[in-house]
Amino acid sequence: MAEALAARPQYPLEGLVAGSAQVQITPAAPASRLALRARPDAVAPLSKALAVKLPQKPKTSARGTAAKTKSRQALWLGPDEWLVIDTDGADLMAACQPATGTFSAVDVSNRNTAIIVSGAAAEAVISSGCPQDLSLKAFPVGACARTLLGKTEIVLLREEEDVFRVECWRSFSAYAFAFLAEAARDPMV
Amino acid sequence: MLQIYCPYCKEERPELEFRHAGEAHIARPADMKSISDEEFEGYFFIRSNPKGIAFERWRHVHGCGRFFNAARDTVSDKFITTYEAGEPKPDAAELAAKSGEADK
Amino acid sequence: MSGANRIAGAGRLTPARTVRFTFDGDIYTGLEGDTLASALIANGVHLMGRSFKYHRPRGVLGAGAEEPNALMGIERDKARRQPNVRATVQEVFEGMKAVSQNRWPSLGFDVGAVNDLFSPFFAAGFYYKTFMWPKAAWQKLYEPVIRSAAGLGVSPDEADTDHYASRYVHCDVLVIGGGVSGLSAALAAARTGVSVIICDEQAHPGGALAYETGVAVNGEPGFDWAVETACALAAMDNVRVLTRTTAFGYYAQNFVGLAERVTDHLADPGPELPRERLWQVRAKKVILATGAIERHMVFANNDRPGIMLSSAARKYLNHYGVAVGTKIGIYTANDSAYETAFDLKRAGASVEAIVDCRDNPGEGLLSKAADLGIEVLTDHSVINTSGARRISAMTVKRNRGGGSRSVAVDALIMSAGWTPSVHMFSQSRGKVAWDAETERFLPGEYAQDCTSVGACNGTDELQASIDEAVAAGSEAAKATGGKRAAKPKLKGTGAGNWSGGMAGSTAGAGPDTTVKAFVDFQNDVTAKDIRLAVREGMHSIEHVKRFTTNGMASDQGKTSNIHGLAIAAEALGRDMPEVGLTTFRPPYTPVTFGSIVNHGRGKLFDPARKTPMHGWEEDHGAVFEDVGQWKRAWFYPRAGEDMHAAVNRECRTVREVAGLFDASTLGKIEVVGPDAAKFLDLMYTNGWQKLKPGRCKYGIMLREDGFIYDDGVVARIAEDRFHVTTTTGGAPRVLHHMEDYLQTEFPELDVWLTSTSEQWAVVAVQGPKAREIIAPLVEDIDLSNEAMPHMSAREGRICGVPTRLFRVSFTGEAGFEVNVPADYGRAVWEAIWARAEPLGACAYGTETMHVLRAEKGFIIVGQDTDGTVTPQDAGLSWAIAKAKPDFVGIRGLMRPDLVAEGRKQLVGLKTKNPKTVLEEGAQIVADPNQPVPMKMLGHVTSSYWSENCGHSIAMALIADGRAKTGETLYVPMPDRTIEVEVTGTVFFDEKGERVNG
Amino acid sequence: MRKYSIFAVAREAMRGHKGWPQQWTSPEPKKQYDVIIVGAGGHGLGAAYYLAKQHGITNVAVVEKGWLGGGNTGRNTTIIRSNYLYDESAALYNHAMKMWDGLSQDLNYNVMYSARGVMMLAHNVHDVQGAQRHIHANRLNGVQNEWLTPEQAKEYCPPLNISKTARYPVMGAALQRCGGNARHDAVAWGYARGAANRGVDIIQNCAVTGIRRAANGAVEGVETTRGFIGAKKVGVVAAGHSSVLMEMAGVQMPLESYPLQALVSEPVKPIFPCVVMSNTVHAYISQSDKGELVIGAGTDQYTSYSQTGGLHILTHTLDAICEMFPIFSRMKMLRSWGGIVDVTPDRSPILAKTPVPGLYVNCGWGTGGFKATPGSAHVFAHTIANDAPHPINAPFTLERFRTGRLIDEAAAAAVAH
Repeated sequence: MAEALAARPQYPLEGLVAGSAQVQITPAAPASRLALRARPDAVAPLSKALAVKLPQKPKTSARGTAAKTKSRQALWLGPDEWLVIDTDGADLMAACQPATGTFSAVDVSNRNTAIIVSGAAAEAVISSGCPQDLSLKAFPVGACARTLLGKTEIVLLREEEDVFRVECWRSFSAYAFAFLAEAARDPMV
Repeated sequence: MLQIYCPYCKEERPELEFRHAGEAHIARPADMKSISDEEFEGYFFIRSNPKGIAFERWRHVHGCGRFFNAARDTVSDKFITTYEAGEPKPDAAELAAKSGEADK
Repeated sequence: MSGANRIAGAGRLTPARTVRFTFDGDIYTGLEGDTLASALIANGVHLMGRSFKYHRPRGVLGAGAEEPNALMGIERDKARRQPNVRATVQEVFEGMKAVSQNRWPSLGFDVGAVNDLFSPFFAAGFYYKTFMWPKAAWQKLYEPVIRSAAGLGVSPDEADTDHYASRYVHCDVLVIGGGVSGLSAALAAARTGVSVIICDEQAHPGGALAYETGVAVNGEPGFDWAVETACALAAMDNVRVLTRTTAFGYYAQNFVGLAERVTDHLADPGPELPRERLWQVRAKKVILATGAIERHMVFANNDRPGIMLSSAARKYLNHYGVAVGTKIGIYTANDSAYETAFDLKRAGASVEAIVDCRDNPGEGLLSKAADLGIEVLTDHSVINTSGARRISAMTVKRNRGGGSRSVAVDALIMSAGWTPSVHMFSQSRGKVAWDAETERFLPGEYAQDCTSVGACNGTDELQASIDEAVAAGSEAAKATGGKRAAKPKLKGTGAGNWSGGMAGSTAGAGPDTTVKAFVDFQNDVTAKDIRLAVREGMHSIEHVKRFTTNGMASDQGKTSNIHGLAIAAEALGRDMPEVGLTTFRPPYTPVTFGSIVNHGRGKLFDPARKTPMHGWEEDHGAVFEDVGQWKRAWFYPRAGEDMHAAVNRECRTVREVAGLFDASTLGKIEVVGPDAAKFLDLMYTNGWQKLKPGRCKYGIMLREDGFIYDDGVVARIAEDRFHVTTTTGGAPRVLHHMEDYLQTEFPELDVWLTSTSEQWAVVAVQGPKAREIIAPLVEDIDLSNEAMPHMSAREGRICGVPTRLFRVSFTGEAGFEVNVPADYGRAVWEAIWARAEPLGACAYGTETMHVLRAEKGFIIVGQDTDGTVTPQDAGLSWAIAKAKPDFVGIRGLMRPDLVAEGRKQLVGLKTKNPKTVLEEGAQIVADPNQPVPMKMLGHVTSSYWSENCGHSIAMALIADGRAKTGETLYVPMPDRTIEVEVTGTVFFDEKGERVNG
Repeated sequence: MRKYSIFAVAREAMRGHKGWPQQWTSPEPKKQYDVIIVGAGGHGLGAAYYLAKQHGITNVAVVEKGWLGGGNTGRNTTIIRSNYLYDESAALYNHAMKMWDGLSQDLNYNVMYSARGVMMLAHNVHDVQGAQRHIHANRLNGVQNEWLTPEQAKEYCPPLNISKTARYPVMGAALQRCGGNARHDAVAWGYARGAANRGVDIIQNCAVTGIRRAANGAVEGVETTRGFIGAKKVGVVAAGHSSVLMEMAGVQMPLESYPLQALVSEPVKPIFPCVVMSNTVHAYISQSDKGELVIGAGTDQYTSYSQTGGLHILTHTLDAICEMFPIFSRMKMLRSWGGIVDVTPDRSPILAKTPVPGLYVNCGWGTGGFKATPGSAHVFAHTIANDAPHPINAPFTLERFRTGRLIDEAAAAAVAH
């Protein structure tokens, strides 16, 4: 019965593309996500359970090292807060179940969605609406932060020199995508 | 747009990421139920609103999400210091001296 | 041929590269690189505009951003019409259409010029003294006349079709100004590897080097050096060179706004290029190299077309190759005008005389003039001019005694000296200081991390400017982490002398009180106006400014402020610094709204938040309403239905069968941690410790002052996990409010808050057949009344996906709220709909939701409460846990006025005529026949036609309302008075049996 | 006092305007006055004027730190309206509204009160409910206010975008026809001239540095940068700086001071016939007699005495303007500036006696004090003269923050201009 009933998911931004010769703006593939909050006593157990070391330094992220957690990244968002993203869609709630200590794990896989901005003009395009310093010096590869894009909050992760992951809440994603597309009209880098 | 040093993110970030959250170091009375009307007025409505160094709360709402405290000169809008919530209130006179030096 | 006044061999433009444009319909030819002003002068056109008040004919005064006179409309098409464009800044392009402004019927013959004849009546501030009788005439007669005479250009009347771009950028060193000082500073900084931005408002770098043709840097002609240096800088990875880019605002902590004009000079920019680009720069160091602005001489009729600044005439000649006249008069208090005279003479113009109001011009100038055969009249003044639409003669007189003589000229070049451009410095909140020796304001005390170099710093000498700039550039680089690098070696030679000058009116400006010696050209402020202001008691320079409007025109007093101050100081018998300077306010030059707004227009004005089911709702004909940023389905009209009919049908269907409602926009907060219940105890009036996992409860949240802040159903998912719901509009502020208390008042509690508003899509299924509809889709959950009674919550699966299923009701019917991960929202909705539709259920919108909850007396926070309502007022005393020692709002509730008798209380109202539906917001009185102002008892908060009750229903906040139950009150409307009876708030199913199914 | 009239102007025109007397003088402060008003803005000068004119108290000094009319009076966007929700507010602002009509004649100074109408837009159901509530309450309070459909709103203000596809479509508007604008400088100057000519000393460039109190706590006068000036009654009318001044008398205030910015565009020919405000899209706009679009919105978020503010606030203001009036996207911002507004917790003013005998305070007008100027000045003068409030300002006490008897216009509107 469950099979017959299985509902088909519908992702925000499905099928959209935008950009120019200098920048590509595409929706990211679905991923599982965890909003993780923890007291210090739980950081090590959670790192172990998730097989990704929860970063302690502001504006940094870490990637899983094990073969099956390479798809997993933990983003420092605050002194006791991380966003864990698994692009393979692993069950992160289950993964952190065994961890000891005081913490809060909340599944936000569907709350967020992501846009990938890549290409030579990626930084310039995001800088049209993000007031942070995104130069490589200030925002190197692996850097991440909750910040703003125009009138919406985002979590920004620099995955490569010219590749950014823009995480936002799903109902803001149409705005964020349109904003980036509009910014990409400006051919200047 | 101000540039604000977040004591949790440990760097300066643009004001747009922050929300001002009123005067700092006004502790919520522990025994709220038993305070007088005057005390409640003092706690909830009266504000020092100084022209000069103000102690105030900010939240890095579009950043790390933390509330923290700041000492800022309300005449120049310059931040003298920011510090984590729960830390003791710095001495205003010392800060004023410090900010005077910084200007030189 | 690009104009009769174009001089072969002069200037830097290429004769072959012509462009055709029109001015007031006439076709002209200019050269690529021309400004509109240079192209028109080349064609012998000097009359370019009319002044604000007297409609006097005006030509160009300057050659740059300081221009007060030559303002025009530029029109690409109807939607892209730009008023008040400075002809001295606007570059010509092929096919450009320029039109003059503030004249009727034509620029040459302007009826408004009659004002000039009546100017004695229109002295400064005259309007404060008259137009008061009869009283009504101000608005009906005088004001409309004044308004239509005022204003300059014509606003566009179609939406702008251009777009605008934006960039935030951070740099180590921002250099404002691309003249010799700015370039030198940028070069010094750039070599160390720090990030540098240099901007200049002009189309080309070089600043004054564009006309100071005698200058050489390292032996190379100055302008060539500037262009090469700018190119070299632009080629460096760490440098950004921005031309046509005005630094317009200097804000706190070295935050500087730059406006770049991207396409205004292009004939066919194409749709992709933004018209302008806003740069918001955060710089560690700012170097101000903003130069100086030349002042005009203040004397009688100093405003005729053909009278202009010396530096402007020189730029027209040396950069654009245009002679501003053939018979030139010079009137100066400054040495630099001599160079203009010499250049013009060498170019073949006849220089009739140099009139110098000083005794002793700078060294060597007199002999040089003699060599060129130019007559110099020292200690002389120009006391008047003549000429209708262009100057034809100047009247010259020795300063002390002697007669006057008239000299025929077709251009008069003037210079009263140079005003250091301290605008940006002053905007940075630095304090200017008066330099008594050179009689000018210079940067004094700095407020931000910036340095001024060159002319804006009062450094007149070329090499000194360069040295100062190089030092500043190196210093700034060092302070921002630059590597060691050799300082550029720059040797400047051949500069003319810029010293000397005067501020205020000259002999030719009065003391006569009828002479029009203009101080502020655009606003028609004359020396006598300023004296009048002082005479009338305006002793503060700010009063003088406001009374005369001096310096308040679109040029913001770039040429007039110092003169105005000097004249006021003289009239007051005080020194200039004592009288003080008016504040420099941003922007430096006017900035397009579109540029400031950039992307935030049209669909990017504000995010439109849509739920996962939005597409389905659209497909099914929903009409949407805006609730905060959300688009919510309001009602679903079927063919032929209006809102009323649709809502009636939806209301009936839900109670008779069932309905589906998209509740996804409700705020949701996951409260997790061992102290979760303890924390909720503090945040809500209710008690939470005893709520069992799997159960729900309605919670009320107060502010500390005791007034209702928000409400919602809270489900306990586990011992340490609650699923809190908030109102749609309240979601962000409720989370902020809770975070505030958690982080700063109760940080010891082990609990965290996570917004899950968008994690869950919520399908509310309400009505007698709700269970029947969803039952076959649900796994692992027993939906029976016994297993899952009203106000319970279960986790399980629906349609194969995980769900948090709540048995809750905001309609009074038995119902469920199905929470599913948002990606599955639409699919689950469709699956439920597929079951519901055949059973006769409907989809319903927010309006029906409002009616159904009102039938049950459930409140909507923000509609039935407004920030002044306590739980007791709203009839929700039961929700306050009496035994709790503390919760937010506990003390506020105890304040005298909150426990006083006679507070407004929420009650129900029934109209005597059941068909009458009250207006929401209507006021209620006890005596409808009392005179105005009436004593109002309260107002209608919610009011609907209730199809299910068969009569109208309403809720109202009424003073002492519950005690008035059964009484008749009145709602006075403009056309009638409606009788109402005070009732309880529950209109339907008073016993509340239906929720149990 | 030399009477202003068309005839006087004509006469002066013939002789080069040489005969105009000073509108006000700049006297040295005397040792003692009956009343000292601290702050020479519209409210303070007006209070002095009414003390002299209506209460016969002419031994009055108005002490001003800078130049008269240079604070919020000279920095605001001059919107006048009285369609407030609560009875107390409606009475106060409508008192002012009645005085605006005829103020030019009373002062013999053209303050250019122009009843061109203030239209407040509704963009959603909640706005409509709020507007209707105001309109009904206003009607029964004798205050003008009427509902317009989007089409009627467009007719009243042709540049308005009423497209249904706008992000926040206009669902209607509340119009107060007697609302409008006046010339801010003229209000200050007219009151200054009227007061000065009735014997009031206006002392500019004189900052109050202390408020001296006798042993019994009562006010004795003010310390200033020009020495001590005595008076048994002192009225503090120093918008923005009220907390600072009241602190000098040991009174702590429920106030916070915020920067409020405004801007004007370059002048253009008449295009905008009225005042339009929107709380939801968040901006307001009118066109001055000079032709400038006069635009403003909310305050910066932090407290400040700097009289400056951030560019991002102007960005939000202008994007709201371009949303409501897309035709203005090519207009240019000519000048922007900031004022300091002191804001009370309930967004209603304090116009009252204080715990200190002889000390009176008029403050807390937030972003909307200009419109109340004549009414506020009038009842404040009454309060000082009688040592008791006028019935109209009786509810606007300091004590209401203790009792909870607030006049919460903040709850009724997001921005109370």
